[in-house]
Amino acid sequence: MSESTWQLLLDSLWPLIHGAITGTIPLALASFAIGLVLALGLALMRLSKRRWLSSIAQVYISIVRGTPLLVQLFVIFYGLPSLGIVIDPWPSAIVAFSINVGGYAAEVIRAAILSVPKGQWEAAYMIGMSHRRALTRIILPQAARVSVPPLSNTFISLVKDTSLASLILVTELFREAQQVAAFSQQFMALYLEAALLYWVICLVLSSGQGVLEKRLDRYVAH
Amino acid sequence: MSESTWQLLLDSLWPLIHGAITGTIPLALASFAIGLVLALGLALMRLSKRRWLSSIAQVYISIVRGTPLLVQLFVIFYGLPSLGIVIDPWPSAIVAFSINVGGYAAEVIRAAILSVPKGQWEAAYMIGMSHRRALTRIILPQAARVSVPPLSNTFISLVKDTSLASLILVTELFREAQQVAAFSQQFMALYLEAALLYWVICLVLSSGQGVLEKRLDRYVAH
Amino acid sequence: MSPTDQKLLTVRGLQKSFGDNQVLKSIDLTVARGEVLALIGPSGSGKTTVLRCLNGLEIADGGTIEIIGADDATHAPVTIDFAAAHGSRAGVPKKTLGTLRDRSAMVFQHYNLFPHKTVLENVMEGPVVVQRRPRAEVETEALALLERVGLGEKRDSYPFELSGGQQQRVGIVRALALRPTLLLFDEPTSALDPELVGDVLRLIKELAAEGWTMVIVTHELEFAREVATEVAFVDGGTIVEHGDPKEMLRNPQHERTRQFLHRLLFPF
Amino acid sequence: MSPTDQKLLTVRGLQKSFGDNQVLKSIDLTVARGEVLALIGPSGSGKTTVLRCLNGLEIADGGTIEIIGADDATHAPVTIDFAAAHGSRAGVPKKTLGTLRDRSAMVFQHYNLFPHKTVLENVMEGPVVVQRRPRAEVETEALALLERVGLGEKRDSYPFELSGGQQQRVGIVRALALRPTLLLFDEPTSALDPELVGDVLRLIKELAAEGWTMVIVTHELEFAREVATEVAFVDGGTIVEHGDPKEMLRNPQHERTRQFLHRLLFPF
Amino acid sequence: SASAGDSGSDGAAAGTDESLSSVLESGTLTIGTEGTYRPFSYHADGSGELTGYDVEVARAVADQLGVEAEFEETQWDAIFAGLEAGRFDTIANQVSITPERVEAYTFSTPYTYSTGVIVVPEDNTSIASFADLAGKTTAQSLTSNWYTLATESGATVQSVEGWAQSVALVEQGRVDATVNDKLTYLDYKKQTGAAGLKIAAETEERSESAFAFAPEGTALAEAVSDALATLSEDGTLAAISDTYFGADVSQ
Ligand SMILES: Nc1ncnc2c1ncn2[C@@H]1O[C@H](COP(=O)(O)OP(=O)(O)OP(=O)(O)O)[C@@H](O)[C@H]1O
Ligand SMILES: Nc1ncnc2c1ncn2[C@@H]1O[C@H](COP(=O)(O)OP(=O)(O)OP(=O)(O)O)[C@@H](O)[C@H]1O
Ligand SMILES: [Mg+2]
Ligand SMILES: [Mg+2]
Repeated sequence: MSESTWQLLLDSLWPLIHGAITGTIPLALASFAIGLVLALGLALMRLSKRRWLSSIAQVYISIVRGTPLLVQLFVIFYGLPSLGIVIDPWPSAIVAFSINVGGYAAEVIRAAILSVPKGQWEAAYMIGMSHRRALTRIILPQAARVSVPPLSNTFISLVKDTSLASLILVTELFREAQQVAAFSQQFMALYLEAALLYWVICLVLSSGQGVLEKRLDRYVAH
Repeated sequence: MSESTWQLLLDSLWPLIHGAITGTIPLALASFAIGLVLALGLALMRLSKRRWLSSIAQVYISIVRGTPLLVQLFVIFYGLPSLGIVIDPWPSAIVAFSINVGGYAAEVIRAAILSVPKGQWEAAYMIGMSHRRALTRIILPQAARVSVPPLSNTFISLVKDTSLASLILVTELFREAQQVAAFSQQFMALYLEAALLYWVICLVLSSGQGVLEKRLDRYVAH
Repeated sequence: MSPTDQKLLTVRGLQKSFGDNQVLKSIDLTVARGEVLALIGPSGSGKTTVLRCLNGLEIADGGTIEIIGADDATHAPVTIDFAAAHGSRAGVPKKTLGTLRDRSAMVFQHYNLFPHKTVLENVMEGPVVVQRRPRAEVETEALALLERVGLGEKRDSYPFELSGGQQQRVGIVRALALRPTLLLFDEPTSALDPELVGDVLRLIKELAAEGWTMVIVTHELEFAREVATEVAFVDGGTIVEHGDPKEMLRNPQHERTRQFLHRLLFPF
Repeated sequence: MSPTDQKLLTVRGLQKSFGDNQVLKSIDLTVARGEVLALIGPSGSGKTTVLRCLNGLEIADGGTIEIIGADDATHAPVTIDFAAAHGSRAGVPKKTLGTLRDRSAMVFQHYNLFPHKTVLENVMEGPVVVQRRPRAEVETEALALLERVGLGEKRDSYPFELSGGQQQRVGIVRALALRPTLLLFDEPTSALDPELVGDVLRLIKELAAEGWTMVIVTHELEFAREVATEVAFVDGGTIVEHGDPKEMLRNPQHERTRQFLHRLLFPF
Repeated sequence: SASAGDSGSDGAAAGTDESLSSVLESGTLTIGTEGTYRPFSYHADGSGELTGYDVEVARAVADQLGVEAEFEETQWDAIFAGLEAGRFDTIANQVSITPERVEAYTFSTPYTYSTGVIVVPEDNTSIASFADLAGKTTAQSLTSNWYTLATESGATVQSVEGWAQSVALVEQGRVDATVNDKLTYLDYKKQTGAAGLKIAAETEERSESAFAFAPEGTALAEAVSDALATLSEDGTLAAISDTYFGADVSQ
């Protein structure tokens, strides 16, 4: 690569990092937090004995997982206004990503709940707990440990997917890269730089996962 | 929706389906097949006792999973030519998606291999098998069953991700939808129609997964 | 036979099916205060299912369970009529089911300790969180119980740090801390290393000597002979034969009982 | 003591550590043709590790294993000197390790049948795929063995369709079909329902009577007394005491052996 | 231009058209633009202020109207969808006036006059006119008027995200040519040297670019046209144009 390209990459580093800090990361964090709450509800619906509740959750999950995120973003941002619902870019992105995370994480949480041995439910009932209390005090804490690795995968996917938010006017890492690319006409170099930053973010997140797992392993190692 | 919109959706149904049949589906199938072979190799490298082999695989997987697929596509299609390697759209797409599937499926296969009880390795060694033979005749067949659900998730993601191939000149479902949308200015309707088609494809694939699981369950149910 | 009202536990005509599989055809049994009933029988005969019905973990399809409280003045007998409930959890009044659970406590074959809680937390969870007794009082009692089974030092350990025998002793303490009227044991030693079996059996024997009322599913015939006040042989969903342990184990009346005992006593 | 060259198996000074944990300090034992050696000892004392070393599943850090073939004319003794191998698999000649594996066959505590293969395929896998013997011949032999253990009808069943006792009998047949010189059993009945233990123990007893040479890790003292020709008590990584079963189980010489036996025989 | 005189008339009093009044009331004119289309709409130094010819013209127009200019950046593919969804009042992104678009949207008077050019590799001799595009492959942005022009000339069109990708494909020899605004090419050449590229042909007709509005946005369109007329007269447009092109493209 030429020297001027190196200079460009260096000059654009701060704008890209700025995009990550003010766009990518808060967007991912907010969507993940909301998505997780949604996912927990959906997972419990899926596990419910009431068929209709379970079916609703199943259809939701199926649609979210069966359609491209890009399309989901467009429907919310460009489609809802035709029904009179106009949402700003940031809320739109958060809604879309939360809905998406909800669908994916719901299956993770459901599987994690199912992976807790049945004997744990029985011991909880035996000491007199209600279903709800058994769930919150006994089952979910154990399911949490099991779901850390798959959920952190979901989170890492989300971080990368936030690049799609550039399509609905949210300024984040990838959008910054596109802007610099358009100005400098060096889009290859800029995209590689963006990729590198995404990679760094994911590496940091993965090591965070390791720490979290170690913390949780204190309680449930064999 | 107005009547003309319905007519448009009807008229565009065939182009979209055509895009799925000639683009989306063969692209997904080819990439998945190649990606799986790659993934198996990477998974075995990851499990190897030779540190350097394991490290190479780990770095590969980390990069693939830590960077947006969009960027990977661009690097292969627009970036490699600056190194004198010019690949046509279709091969480019297949290479990019295979590399991607390789990274994701490698972790799935690795986990599946690790999930086979250690006693199976020992029984295989006991009857005199070599490591390689134990792997192919005893471990992998059992790992296969375990990896069907996560691998079919990988495949479903791939099907949706093929929509990104439209960015490197491959005509598939989403590209067709964009074209019709561009000329009719009916983005919402067309994107929703595309989403519906993706959903249908994913539903069909999921039911295929169920059939496959049932077949494999013949052997390993408890 | 003594009149029913003197019995702590009375089970009449208990039935339970899983799908087409009628596991319990008609189980009748009574246990008086301070008695130890040992249930023996082949694998799959329904022993665990009986215990689970007694602890409200399973809702029977028919029959009745009556259990009286620890102190007759305050704990009136509670009776569940499963025929009326049609085998559905919704059919049993929640309060009645709650009382059944309160009055019985189970020790599981695989301990089923809560892996994310310390030994002390495992023991205190029920009394504090469910029964809402004062934490300080419960802690004193729990520690005393743990001391008694030789695990006072392990109060802050997690279950995975304990041997199987230690885990099972915690399981027993967890059940005792609930102050139940009736203790249920489901093969409490069959998951243990042979050398660790003794610790648990000795503890159960002590509890029996102290007058706890218990129902124990076990394959340890020696233990049943020595500790139980009554043995019942379960097979085909009914109690085929029951009686005094020493008498019955030596001289079973039914052919099926004879066969079963022979297989266990002379395996080769 | 008879000279080494008459023994089928000779183990001298066997050592094995896992990290800092020296599990086997120095194990010496010999087994003559047709003898049955029972290994007893507390949990974690290294009994399984000994068997695994004998089957080449574990590479010892030091000591030697010598095993002679079924027929002295064609099967020369093979000796592995682990000190020379420095505890690494690479240090042991592949062929020597292969011979060790060929001459011994193991029956596992948890059966470890191949779940994706039928009973017959489980038995034939080793002889056909590894030993490359003619399929038809192997099949005839495998079916005869299955008939013999009462499982001829189950030839096309998958393991999950069998009871534990049936699975373990298939495990034994799988080992026999390899035509080993030495049979190794690692607590073959401790994962079984008590009533199913008998079938497996009877089968092992028959094999002993037929003259098979075996090493059996077991907690069934009655069984050891009746079937074994020698008992060895393993503790702390060495063989503390060994001798005639009837003699040693009645009158152990070492305090540790005494304690262990007492715990097993009088648990409460 | 001719429409300038009409704008002050009673046309706006038709009653239902609130496009202008709502802008004046809110005090902001919301403008959709790519932000990645040099030199019309881009970020200074790649990450600084939004700027460019179209952006500055739009700012000047907003000034004239006495409102704040507020920019919404979006992709070209989504830009009309955004307009229709009411996310912005107008588009300032070199929207060429074409018959199809006139049917679907309302336009102001043009503020850019330019030609289209065919850009080919320097050693290409087979393309010398638009007619020569027949049977050739070009790379274009979907929905752009250049896409239409290339198609109508008989070319097979590969659609890409924008100019950068198009020119990369030409340079790599994967397509034969790309058709785009001459101004875009000249800017590219000024910046990178455009080594190995040349213009093979130029359209005879000049294309006209203008602000696009929703169909019912007539009043606002007319007010913007008035503002453009004023800016043209006082030389503001010419000055802006000079900054970006070194020539006046507004006439
Ligand atoms: N939740 C369930 N669903 C379906 N069948 C069940 C269920 N629980 C138990 N069964 C069946 O009921 C029968 C009796 O089971 P149960 O566990 O009570 O036997 P058991 O006497 O305790 O046997 P073991 O000695 O093996 O513990 C078995 O055939 C079992 O398969
Ligand atoms: N692969 C291994 N890695 C580390 N430690 C091991 C491994 N295998 C066994 N050990 C340790 O070696 C010791 C002996 O284990 P081994 O299984 O031989 O005992 P054992 O006598 O068979 O006990 P048990 O009666 O419980 O089966 C134990 O402390 C065990 O934790
Ligand atoms: Mg049971
Ligand atoms: Mg062992």
